[in-house]
Amino acid sequence: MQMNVRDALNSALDEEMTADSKVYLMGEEVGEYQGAYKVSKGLLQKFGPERVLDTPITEAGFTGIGVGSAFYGLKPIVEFMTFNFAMQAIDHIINSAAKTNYMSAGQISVPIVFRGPNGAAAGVAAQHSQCFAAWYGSCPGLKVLTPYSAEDARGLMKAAIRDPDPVVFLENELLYGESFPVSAEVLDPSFVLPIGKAKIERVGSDVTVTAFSKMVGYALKAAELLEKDGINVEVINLRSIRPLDRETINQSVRKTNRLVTVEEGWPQHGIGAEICMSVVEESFEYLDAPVERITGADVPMPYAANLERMAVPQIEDIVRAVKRACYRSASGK
Amino acid sequence: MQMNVRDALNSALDEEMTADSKVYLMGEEVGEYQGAYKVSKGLLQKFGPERVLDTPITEAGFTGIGVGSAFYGLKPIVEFMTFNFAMQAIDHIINSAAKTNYMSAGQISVPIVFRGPNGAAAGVAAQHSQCFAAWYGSCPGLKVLTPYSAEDARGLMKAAIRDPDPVVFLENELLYGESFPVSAEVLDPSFVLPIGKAKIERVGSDVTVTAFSKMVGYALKAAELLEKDGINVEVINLRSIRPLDRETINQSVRKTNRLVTVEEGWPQHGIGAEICMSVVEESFEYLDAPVERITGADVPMPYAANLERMAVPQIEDIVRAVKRACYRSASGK
Amino acid sequence: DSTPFTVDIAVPFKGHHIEPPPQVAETSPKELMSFFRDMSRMRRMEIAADQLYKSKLIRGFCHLYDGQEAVCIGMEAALTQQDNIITAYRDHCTYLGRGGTLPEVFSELMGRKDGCTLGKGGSMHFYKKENGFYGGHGIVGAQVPLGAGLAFAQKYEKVKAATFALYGDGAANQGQLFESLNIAALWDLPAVYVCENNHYGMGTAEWRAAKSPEYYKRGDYVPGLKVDGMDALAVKQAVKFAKDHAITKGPIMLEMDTYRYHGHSMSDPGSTYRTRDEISGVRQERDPIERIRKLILLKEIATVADLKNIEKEVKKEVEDAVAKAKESPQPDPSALFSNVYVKGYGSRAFGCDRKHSSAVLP
Amino acid sequence: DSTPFTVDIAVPFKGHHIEPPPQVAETSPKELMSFFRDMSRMRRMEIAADQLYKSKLIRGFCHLYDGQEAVCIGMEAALTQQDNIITAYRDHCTYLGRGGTLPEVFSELMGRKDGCTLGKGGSMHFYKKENGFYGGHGIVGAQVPLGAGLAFAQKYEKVKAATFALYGDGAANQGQLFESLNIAALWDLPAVYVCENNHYGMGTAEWRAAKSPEYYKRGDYVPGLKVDGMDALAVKQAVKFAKDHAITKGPIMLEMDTYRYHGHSMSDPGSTYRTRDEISGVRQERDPIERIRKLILLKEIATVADLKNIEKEVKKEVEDAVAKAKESPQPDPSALFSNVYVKGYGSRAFGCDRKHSSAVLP
Ligand SMILES: Cc1ncc(C[n+]2csc(CCOP(=O)(O)OP(=O)(O)O)c2C)c(N)n1
Ligand SMILES: Cc1ncc(C[n+]2csc(CCOP(=O)(O)OP(=O)(O)O)c2C)c(N)n1
Ligand SMILES: [Mg+2]
Ligand SMILES: [Mg+2]
Repeated sequence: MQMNVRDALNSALDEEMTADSKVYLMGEEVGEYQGAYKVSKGLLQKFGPERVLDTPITEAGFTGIGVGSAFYGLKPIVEFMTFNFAMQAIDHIINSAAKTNYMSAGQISVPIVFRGPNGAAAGVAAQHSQCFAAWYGSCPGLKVLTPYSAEDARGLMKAAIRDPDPVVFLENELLYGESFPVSAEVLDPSFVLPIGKAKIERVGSDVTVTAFSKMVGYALKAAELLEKDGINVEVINLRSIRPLDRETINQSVRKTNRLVTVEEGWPQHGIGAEICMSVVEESFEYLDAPVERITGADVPMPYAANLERMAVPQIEDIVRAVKRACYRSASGK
Repeated sequence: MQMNVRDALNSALDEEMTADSKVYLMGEEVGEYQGAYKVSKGLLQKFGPERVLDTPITEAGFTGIGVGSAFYGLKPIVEFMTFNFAMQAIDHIINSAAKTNYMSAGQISVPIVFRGPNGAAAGVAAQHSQCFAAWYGSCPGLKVLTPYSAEDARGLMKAAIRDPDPVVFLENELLYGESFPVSAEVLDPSFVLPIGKAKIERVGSDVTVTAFSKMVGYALKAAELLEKDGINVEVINLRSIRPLDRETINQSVRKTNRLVTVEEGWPQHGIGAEICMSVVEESFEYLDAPVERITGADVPMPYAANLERMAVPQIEDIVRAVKRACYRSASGK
Repeated sequence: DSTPFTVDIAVPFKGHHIEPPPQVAETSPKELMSFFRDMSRMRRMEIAADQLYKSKLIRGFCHLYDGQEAVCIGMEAALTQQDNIITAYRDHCTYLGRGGTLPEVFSELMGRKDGCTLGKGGSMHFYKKENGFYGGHGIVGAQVPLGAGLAFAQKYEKVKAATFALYGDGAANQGQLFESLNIAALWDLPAVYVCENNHYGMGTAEWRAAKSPEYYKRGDYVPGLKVDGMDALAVKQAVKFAKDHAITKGPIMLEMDTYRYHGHSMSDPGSTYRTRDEISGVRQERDPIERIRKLILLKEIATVADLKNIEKEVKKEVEDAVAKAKESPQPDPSALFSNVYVKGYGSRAFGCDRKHSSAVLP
Repeated sequence: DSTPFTVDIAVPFKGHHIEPPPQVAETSPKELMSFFRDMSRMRRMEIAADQLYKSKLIRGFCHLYDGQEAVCIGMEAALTQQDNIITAYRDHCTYLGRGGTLPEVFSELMGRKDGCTLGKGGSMHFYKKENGFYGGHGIVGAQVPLGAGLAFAQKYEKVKAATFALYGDGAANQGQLFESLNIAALWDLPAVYVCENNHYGMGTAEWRAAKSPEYYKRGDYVPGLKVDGMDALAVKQAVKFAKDHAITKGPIMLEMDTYRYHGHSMSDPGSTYRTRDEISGVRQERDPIERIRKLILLKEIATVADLKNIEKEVKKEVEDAVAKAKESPQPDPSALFSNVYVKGYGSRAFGCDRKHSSAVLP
């Protein structure tokens, strides 16, 4: 069976709202409009306006309300139309949600999910294209999930809603319509994925490529191309940016001895940098070549199609970096 | 001569406001109260209420006003009482200030300085202790400066105010009262430091330690202790997080072959990770030991003195990490 | 013919903590003819943008202004370019009103080199600083404190002019609006807060987003005025009044009662949350261009045929501009790295694969 | 003796879009005696905190509530612990009012294991969830939407109770307050917005921070009530009224006219932006404890000596609590890594030197 990411998310929301009456959804246009990207389609009709709430365009206000209701014991899902707009509410995500369980020594937990599209879409320019994975991923108290496939979307969303801590759930607009094969197990209402575990999407022996969200697909395509050149790529879908599955990454690199990281966000202080550091910390002696990183270009996102294409990673960038990592011999180090 | 960091900042503000009538200062308590930490002492009296403006406690509002006035051509200095509160205004710092020159293809530049204490103070707990160097440092369009000494504070503040782009200027409350020797050159009104250049605070041959802000002092003290153990440490004061002076760092590591990074912020996606990645990218073959990082603990800041001490880097942490980096032989790699 | 005459304003102004201006506007045959031509050009431009979007020459978001033209035109009639305007993402017509050209608009929309930001900003980010237009902002509400900041700068520089910050009915609930209004009022800034109430924020009707959708009163302690935003002359009269108030007394809020014909942006058909009758009712009874056409005919300033001719002319202008824009090349790849900073100090900006693409920033 | 009787409230309530409640409060000898005892205890506690701070046993920020006790006490008299309270950093007395104990307060202030958050939160972050106290927040304004969220949850769970969100006159200008109020009003949330107007936000007098310092009117379209916040019975009456309003009709705003005797926090002498005369004037004429003392004596509920005795008793209580707290050990080092998450999934949290210190999070 095939399922697209939108339906995967929608079904996960539906099932968890069915299973737990404390779960509710709020955000701009999530109700009557059925979601700006239709992720919440049908939920208002099914669960009613007490549990699917259209909000005004006031992110700080409604995010604070969501967090406050989680203090009380509800399990809100707060949709940001995109994560760019969550910057208006980031103080509540960090200071009110992430830190409260710690500050209160466990007295007040904050079971909340912040979700919405993150990073670049197509042609939406600088203010609508930022990737926030690294920012949120730096904050203790938050969990940060980045689904790629329909399986990821379903399993991680269900895990996020059930999780007792604040979860930042970073979707990707360009993946909503993408379809993936799903097993019966994945479709079962009991299906859930573990938080903090990466998935080896493709087993390989020559080089490890880490990616998350949309870039997993690019990495897999690059791996296919590289196969023809005789390079056998292991692709790791990170799934969880925080906790980061350092173990899976390091194990893979200890096997392949080479690492290329891929992300759409800006490079400085990014996911690639952290993964490189982690491998240097834990597996330095296994590295046969410098770690390579592919990232979004270090510029605000331009609108023009040709510039935009240069500003987001392409399959050819991954191919080139992998080749650099592989053709460099261990002794050349 | 000795000068403390507070006076260094104050004199820099004073001189640049004297030199350029477009420069003005706004923020909470900067005027009549003379600054929450007295950095703006005397400026209201000297420049009057048109150029030193007390604002209500509405960071989003006054930051937006500051940025708008910079669009027009003024040169605002926006003080945040601490950078924790700037999260309420971060959308303006990123979306309105950092991206506008790019989005407008150079039509609208944004000559503004955002300044205030960043990171941990003493005993102020989780909501008042966050380091934002990595977040802001990840954003193209921003420059991010982190002074350590009085010389840094004066030279970088004057550079920031004269700079035509948005500058995030991260001070440290615990350094305000610290005194440093300053030369006549530093005290001259024409003194200015280059943006994007690190300073080698201490020349050494065995290991490179990078640090910024308060941690430079710790690194220097650790270096003294290590000297006794026969380890000759080179200490780099980063000064500028963005642009990051990759050249100086890599040159140093190519000489010492060992690297320890120090920062007060959280580890994941931090400054240390970026520096490690940069050295792996550019100087991999020179590294004789894994890069070590000392960071703030990966937890929200606790209040209790003993826990807080464990949550911020101590000199002994640096000493320990340096020893690990040095006692590990190149062949053990 | 610029002989002035007066026209009664049909819909009464409503004041909040202020005496509304006289219910009459001064105009001239010349002005009315320019209103007609300029609004017709805007209307055509937006329709052309719709078509270009549908043929996939415009990407991403694209928010059209047709229906709301009188706000822009009436405002420009009362202002000079010393006054500043700042608005949200629905900015094509505002740009034109401030002296931008059709080829720049279409080139930008298609991401071409001759666009108003060389293709870098796209639909939502138009600017014309030299004529006092400061964008073109994508984050709902953000332009409002930015506008107050422009007003601050005018006051600081002792320029006797005002800033008009435009925002929608959806944006009207944003906290930063209230924060900046308080400051503007404390500091007597020459800031005019202009709510373009087109009655929907995306798919949300005003009353579902605001407990009090009387936007001209939402400044609370700041005076406000409700204006028929479909009547360019009413807008002109109100804006003149507001500018004067702002310069002499400080901030004031205008609510422009207006309507957008198109959906919110191109992915919104614009018909799920409102009836087709509602839309056609506004078109028939309140259309800002038709109102001016009627007035011109009534006053016998021009004939039906003259006006049809003008419409043909602007149609041609628009077609030519589209054709010209289509010829415009994509921006040079080097533009990827330009304008990140004004001053880059020789630092390096990196492409996606930094070992393959990077640039030194001068 | 809990025989009820009524007392006239001296300072008239002022209503905004609402008819104020009767200018009279019901009380009893027992209640007045408990008011006296509880407020005296709070006063002593804050003075002791001041001393502990000066002897460097308390670090960082420490915001004292003396002067404002009547707000807390009067509020508690009208509420149950099904009602929620949330406030800012000036939270010691609120915690006590919600059933916290003195040793917990002092232990927390000194960062000890027996503190209300085991020493992790410190002065600004007290909580007592089981009694409906949700903190203790350090970011100005943030507690207000959080409070609206608590009210949302009460309504969602069909609990017939209200949430009281307290904020200062400085915080009253925060945009998130207006954003959340609009939502609270749209959704009829049982939220009471309580502005504790102590007339200064740090060193800034109310009128320098707010164009309109009539805080009970700042809800604009939401009703409001101004209350003498130095009179516990006025507060009680107003809170009763507001709770009922909130549960049946939705949000309402209370302005409590009050005063803080201490500086803003310990680094502020509190005397540069206001005169000593102003402070001593309030102490002499409006002190909330003295008001209750007078009433008790007037009604002959107790004698001067009885009251002095109570003051001695609470002084002793406070001293004992301080002594006890001083004995409390520092938290266990393992607390560094606890409570980062409820569920850590076996992930690892790192100390400053990760190769030296880290923990597996269960
Ligand atoms: C802070 C923020 N939240 C959400 C959005 C997404 N968004 C863009 S326009 C819009 C509706 C705005 O409506 P309104 O203010 O009435 O202006 P109009 O589009 O009607 O001109 C929304 C929700 C955004 N751009 N910024
Ligand atoms: C968003 C934010 N900005 C600034 C501060 C620093 N600060 C803490 S308390 C305070 C004054 C608040 O005054 P008010 O709201 O009147 O409350 P009061 O202290 O008088 O009880 C300020 C500016 C903060 N904590 N949060
Ligand atoms: Mg609208
Ligand atoms: Mg106050």
